[in-house]
Amino acid sequence: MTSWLVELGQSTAALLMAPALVGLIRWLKARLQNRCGAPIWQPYFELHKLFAKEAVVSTNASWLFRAAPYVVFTSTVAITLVVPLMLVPLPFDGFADLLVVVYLLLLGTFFTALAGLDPGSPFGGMGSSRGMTVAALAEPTVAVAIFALASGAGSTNLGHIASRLIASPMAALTPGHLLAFASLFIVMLAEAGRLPIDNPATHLELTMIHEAMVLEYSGRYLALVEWASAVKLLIFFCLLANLFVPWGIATTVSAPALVLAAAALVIKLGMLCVAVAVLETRVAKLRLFRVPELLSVSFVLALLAVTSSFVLR
Amino acid sequence: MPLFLLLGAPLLAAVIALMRSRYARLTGQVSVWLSLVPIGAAGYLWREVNRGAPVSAAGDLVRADALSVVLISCVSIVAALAAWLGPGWWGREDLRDYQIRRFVIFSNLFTLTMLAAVVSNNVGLMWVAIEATTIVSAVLIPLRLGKSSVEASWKYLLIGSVGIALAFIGTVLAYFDFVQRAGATTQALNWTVLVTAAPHLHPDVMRLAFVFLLVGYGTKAGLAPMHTWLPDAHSEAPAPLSAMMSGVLLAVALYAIMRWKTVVDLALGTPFTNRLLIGLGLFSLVIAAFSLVTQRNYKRMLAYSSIEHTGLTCLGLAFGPLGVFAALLHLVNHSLVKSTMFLLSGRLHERYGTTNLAAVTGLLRTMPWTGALFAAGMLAVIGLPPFGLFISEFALLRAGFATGHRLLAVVMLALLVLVFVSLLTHLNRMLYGAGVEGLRRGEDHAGALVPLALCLAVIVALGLVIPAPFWRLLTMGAAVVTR
Amino acid sequence: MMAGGLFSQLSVLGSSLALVFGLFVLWRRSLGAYVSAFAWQSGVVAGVAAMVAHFSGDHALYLVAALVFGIKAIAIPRLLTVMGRRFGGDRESHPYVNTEASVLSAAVLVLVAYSVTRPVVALSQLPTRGAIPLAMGLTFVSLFVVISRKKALTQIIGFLMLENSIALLAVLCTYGIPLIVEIGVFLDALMGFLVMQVFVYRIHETFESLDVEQLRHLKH
Amino acid sequence: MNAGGAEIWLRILLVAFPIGAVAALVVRGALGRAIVAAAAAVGSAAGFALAAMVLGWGEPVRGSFAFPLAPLVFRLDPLGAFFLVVTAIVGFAASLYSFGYGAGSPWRVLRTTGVNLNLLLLGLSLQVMADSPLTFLLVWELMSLAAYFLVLAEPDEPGAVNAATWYFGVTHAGFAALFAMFFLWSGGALTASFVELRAVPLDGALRDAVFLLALVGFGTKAGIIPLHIWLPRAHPVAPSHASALMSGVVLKMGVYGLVRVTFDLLGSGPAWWGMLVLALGTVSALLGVLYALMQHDLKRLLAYHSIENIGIIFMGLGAALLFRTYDLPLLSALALAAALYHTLNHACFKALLFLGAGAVVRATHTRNIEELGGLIRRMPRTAFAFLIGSAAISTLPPLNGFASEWLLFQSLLGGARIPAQSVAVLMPVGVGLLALSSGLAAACFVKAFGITFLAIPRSPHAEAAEEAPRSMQAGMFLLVAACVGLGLGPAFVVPLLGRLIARLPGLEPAIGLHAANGALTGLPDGLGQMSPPAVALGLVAVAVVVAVVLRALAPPFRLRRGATWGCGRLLQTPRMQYTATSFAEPLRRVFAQLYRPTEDLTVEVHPDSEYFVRAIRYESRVHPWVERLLYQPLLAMVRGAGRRVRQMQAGSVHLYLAYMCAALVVLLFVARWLP
Repeated sequence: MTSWLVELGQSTAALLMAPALVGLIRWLKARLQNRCGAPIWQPYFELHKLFAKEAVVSTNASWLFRAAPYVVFTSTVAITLVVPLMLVPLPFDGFADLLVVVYLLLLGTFFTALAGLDPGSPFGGMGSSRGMTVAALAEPTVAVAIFALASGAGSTNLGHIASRLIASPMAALTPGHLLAFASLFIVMLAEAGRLPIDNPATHLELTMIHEAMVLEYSGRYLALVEWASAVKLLIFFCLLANLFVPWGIATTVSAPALVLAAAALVIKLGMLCVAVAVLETRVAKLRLFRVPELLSVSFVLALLAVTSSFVLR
Repeated sequence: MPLFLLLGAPLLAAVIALMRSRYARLTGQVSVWLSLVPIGAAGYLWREVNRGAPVSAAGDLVRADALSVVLISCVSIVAALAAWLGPGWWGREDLRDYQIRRFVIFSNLFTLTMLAAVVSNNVGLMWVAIEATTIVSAVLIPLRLGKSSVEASWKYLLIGSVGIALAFIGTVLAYFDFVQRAGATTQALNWTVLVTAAPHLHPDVMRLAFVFLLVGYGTKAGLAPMHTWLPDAHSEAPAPLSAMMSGVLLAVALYAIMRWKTVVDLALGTPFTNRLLIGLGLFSLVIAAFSLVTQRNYKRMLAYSSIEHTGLTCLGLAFGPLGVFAALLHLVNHSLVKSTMFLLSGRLHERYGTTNLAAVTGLLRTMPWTGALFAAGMLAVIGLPPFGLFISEFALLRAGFATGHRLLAVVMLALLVLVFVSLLTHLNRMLYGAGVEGLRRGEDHAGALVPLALCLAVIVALGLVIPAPFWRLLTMGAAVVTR
Repeated sequence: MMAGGLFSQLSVLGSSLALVFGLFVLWRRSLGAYVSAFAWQSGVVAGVAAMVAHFSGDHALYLVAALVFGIKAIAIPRLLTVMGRRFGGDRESHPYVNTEASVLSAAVLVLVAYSVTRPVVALSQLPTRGAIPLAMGLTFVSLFVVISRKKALTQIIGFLMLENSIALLAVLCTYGIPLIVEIGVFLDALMGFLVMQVFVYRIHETFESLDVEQLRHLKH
Repeated sequence: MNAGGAEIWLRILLVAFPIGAVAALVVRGALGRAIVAAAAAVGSAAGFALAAMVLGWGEPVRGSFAFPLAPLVFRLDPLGAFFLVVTAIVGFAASLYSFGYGAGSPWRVLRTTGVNLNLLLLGLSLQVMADSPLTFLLVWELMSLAAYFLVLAEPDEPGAVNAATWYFGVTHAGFAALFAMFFLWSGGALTASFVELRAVPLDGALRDAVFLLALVGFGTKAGIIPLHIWLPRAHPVAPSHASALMSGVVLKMGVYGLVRVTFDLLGSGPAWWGMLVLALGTVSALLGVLYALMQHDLKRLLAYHSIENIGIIFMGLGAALLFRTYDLPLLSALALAAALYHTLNHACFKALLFLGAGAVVRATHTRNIEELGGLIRRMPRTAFAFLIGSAAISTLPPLNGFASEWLLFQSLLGGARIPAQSVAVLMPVGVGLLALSSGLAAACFVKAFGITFLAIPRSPHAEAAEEAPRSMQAGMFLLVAACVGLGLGPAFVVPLLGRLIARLPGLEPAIGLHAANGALTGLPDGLGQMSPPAVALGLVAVAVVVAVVLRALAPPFRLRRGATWGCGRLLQTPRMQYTATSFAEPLRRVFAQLYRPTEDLTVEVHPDSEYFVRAIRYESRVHPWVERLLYQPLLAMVRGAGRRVRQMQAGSVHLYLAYMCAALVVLLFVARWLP
């Protein structure tokens, strides 16, 4: 029973924590660029402002345009119910596995892209075209990375994977594991729309992908979309953190363990934020047609991960 | 008695036409009615033979066993069809009376000779009759005198006569062998006598004889590479005649080959004849299949498909008892469908005034019923269910596999696919499309289509069920060949 | 025995004569020569038939001899000469195979005939067996004529020679086939010739020539 | 017939379809359409009932009719019954749809369509019951014939005749392959039933030959690359409910045949069988979707997606064969179950999409999506149905496409258990490409749905569009329900499949394919678990919570309609919108190596200086190179051979006589040394 509470609690926490993640990355980037930067809480202010504003919807747009933000937000939030944050195994583990997570994310992208096409603006079309391209090209990497994890842990359920690793912590350092981590990291950059694939900060017409898709959104719709993307980022971070280095995650429902787990989670997320921030300050955005090369690299990494796990078995 | 009715009716019709130089139409109608007599006779003979006893007359000179009856039925039915759609019944504006008269005379003589060939027990007389078919039909080909029809008939006459002469050499050699064994008798050339003596005949001479016979009768049957006259003659002849030639003349020639195959097999076992038949049959199949790929003339297309089916039948004869049965079934189906197709092509020619494939478009619009029947017939020719040819080709190939000719059967299947595709392409090109400018639409004297539709209905019926008596007849016929 | 020896020698002589008349066609050009060669050949065949009738005592063969002589040696040559007078103009000037090659290939064909008829000769006990290959040779030679000569009339003559050779073969192998068949064969031969003659006229009136070479519009 | 209950349904089925066919010939007008549709619907329903009984009670239904050569033998076992269900569902929807669809089309078209629709349904239903080679081949050919005439229903459509010819030609080639297969196998015997074939001992080479012939024969019917050439031609030109049947069900007969032969009758084989099928499947899946991306013709696009999904199904079959070779029966059963499940699912959503496309084409008289747009407002119900179909084919949870692909993923993940490492490493590649094709499918359907239904109409056709009549909507929404139901109910379907797979020789452990309390498990011994109902429930719950929370906490919602912003553009015209071509452009560039597009760029410059460009013309075409490399040379070869053979008939009578004599001499000498 308490585990159910923990489950709901942690996903609520995730939901509330997500904007801070974005804020943290922005702040770190600013510091790295010798700007003082906006406070970490800035995204919350933005969300609050957007919720208060009235939404302007194109006369061309249909019901789908207005439904899409809810679909995206809902699917993303639903995922947080099965992602291991602080506690494994979760009671919901049996209901959805890693594949479900991936395809729920695809569901979000699918509707975002449709919404991008709906108002009939060329930028929206451009955005959805590019967005779907990137999403499609990211799929195989994800799948193979899952293959690597699953063949290691004997299951595609996140809880099992994590608890297997906890059982034998050193398995986290096998080459297959590390390669899979690298590939999934690249995919994270692509899916969450970070540099060098996409620049969340830009509104330069010809370079934007995700921003172009949601260009026509305003008010509450925009708020939901932004929030959802923040949650998406968090989900990827959690996956990277807790599937590959699940150290410190609680296996029993006890206050000290949970506190420890929370602390561990915060530390890991912080490290990932730093990594992303550093990366984003170091690298420039890739040309769109260089992106497939990067993704193919990640695909190869994932394949290597699997094969090495075969060889080593 | 039925045998004499069989031979008498066409003779009578010819004689009447010969006597009455005027009222050509009338004589034509008379010959139509008379053409029903042989069908009746065939039915009677069928009943007799199914009782188990061959019918013979004139001192065993004419004799009808199961095999003959199969051919008799085909010949008489196709002859009736041809007479019905011939120039006699539906007056043709474009034909003069003397032409109609000539047609009536010689088409009946043609029927007579073919019937005589299949009922004569004496292989010498059989040869005489088959030689005569060449002559009478060659006269009829240039009914409308034209460069190409004269050319076609000259080629047909020359090649046919030379070929059949070779068959006579074969006959003489066989007779010589027989005489060496049993001394000269007038009965010697009687098939029944030959068969009884066959096991003692001298193998080497029989080999020689069979080669001559195969080349000779194969020429008439349109086996490659002696087939060359066939596309010309069949495409240039008036439709009813080409129907008879393609429908039954080939069958009659094959009948002669079957008769001799029996004798030779008794003398030196089946493998020899089978190998020769497979060789020629496969070669015919190949030639026909590839000639059909880029064919530009729909009557020649039908002619080549006849060559293809002759080849198939030939291969069937080499596939043991199963194969012979299938071959006979295929022979019957092919006679019906191919004669129908040629008669329909005659209607096409009347309307479009050309035999050029490219010039015929929108057939279904121009002549709905003719077009529909043509399409159905063509689907039957390429061996689709529910038509009879599906069953017979199925049985043929199956016999091929059963007798261990695996590779051969696979090759046959491939060639049949090739034929299927080419014929289907040509057919679709004819059926659909806008149609020709300024061409009259609708059917004229659609009544003529009734018997053709009936014919196709029979083929469909044969594709769904083979009646017991027919089955029995075919089995007995096959037994005659593979005794 | 003497008679047998004479019989066989005569038969060989007769058939070789027939063969020679066949070869005759290969190196002459004019129609008249062809006709006379054919007439002589038919005469020889009739003679051989009569001789066989005499030696074997099979009197039906006298009738056959008479038929051959009457129809092939007299009637048909008449008709041919009539046509010859009409179309005599065009000679067999350019055959497919020139004379030398023709004669050589004829020789080869005779050899082929020898090898082909080996089993027959081996089986036969008749005194006429030595002549059988010659008759077969004549068959091949006349086939060669039909193939290699361009004029319709020449082809007809080749065909008639083919029939002669077959008649000869029948007589030599088996002392004649049953009479009824024989008669039927003759009827066919006659009808065939008549029809061919009709076609010669037609060809001439549609193509203004007897050159069969022109008859090649029907292709593929 | 045994089994009283089922017999009645079989009788109804055997009577209803012919009635429909005859009615189509004789009755005109709305009444005629009604009778035809009703007959087809009743027949399909009867088929469904029959199949349900057989599936439920596992006992096969038998029957036989007299026929030339050998009696026709019919026997419906659970495997066949499963495919009969596929036929029945799509057939029922299509027949409902056909009533409204036929309104307004000319009598000739109606007649052909009505007759052949019923005959096709009859053929499909009998195909899965055929129990002897003769029966199987006969029904096979009749089925092809009906489909052929459906393709030819509107012969004046450009390309229709050509497509029909291609279709029938290739199909007949496949028929020949099957013929050879069966009789090589039985040694020419007319086996009385398939079971006898199982007993026939085959040596290695012959078994391989049989397998390859089966693969070719059934592959042509299923339309796997490179035997697919007829499919994108034939499916678009047929009337849409016919296309739905052909894409949804007729292709599946190839799958059925392959399962029947390789799993039921032929028995386990070497590893390369499975690898070959897996490879073919993967190639078909990837190339299929890639070519689909390049299409502007809505129905052609769907046709290419059929190739993709058939490829996915074949991947399942191939994996199953591999696992069976390596004696992993449970995994093999799982892969087979995935393939069969995807067969059913693809039938549902592909039929749905074709029906939707048909509604669009009927309303706008064009199949070119570049001329469409904004239909979601004019035909909202059709749009919704099409959206569901698109989501399903894009494997989005919780719809049916996802359920079956999840199973397939699970079975492929199990590939790690294959002992031979060289084979095992192929599995992740397969997984990756499967994921890629599903991702590309999603992209493709964003394009298809977005360009067709969203934004502003791009042509007057699209502006004038009207919603489809009720009967057509009924057909579509039936399939929508099927898509959702099958998406939520794998826990019900998979044990069923497990039971029928367990009847196949060597796959008895399949009975272990259970589904614990609504959750779908990859395997009894782990390897992942998920529960579509739970996922759906979770989504709904979250949505409710979100809605409640927003209502409670967020400030009141205000909405204003305005012109599209588009970074501050003032005027918006349809021509400014993204087109399907431009949508697919990035992927076309990424996969240029695979497409090998033909491009030509002509720049017209000012005479004075090439820096002043007057006009730029750029043209690029994507032509499937499989055709260029395989079929064009083949055709050229055959034509050349034909021409060479025709040289024989040169016209000279002397030549002809020479042939004869040559034949004579040759045969004379052959006869010498022939035994």
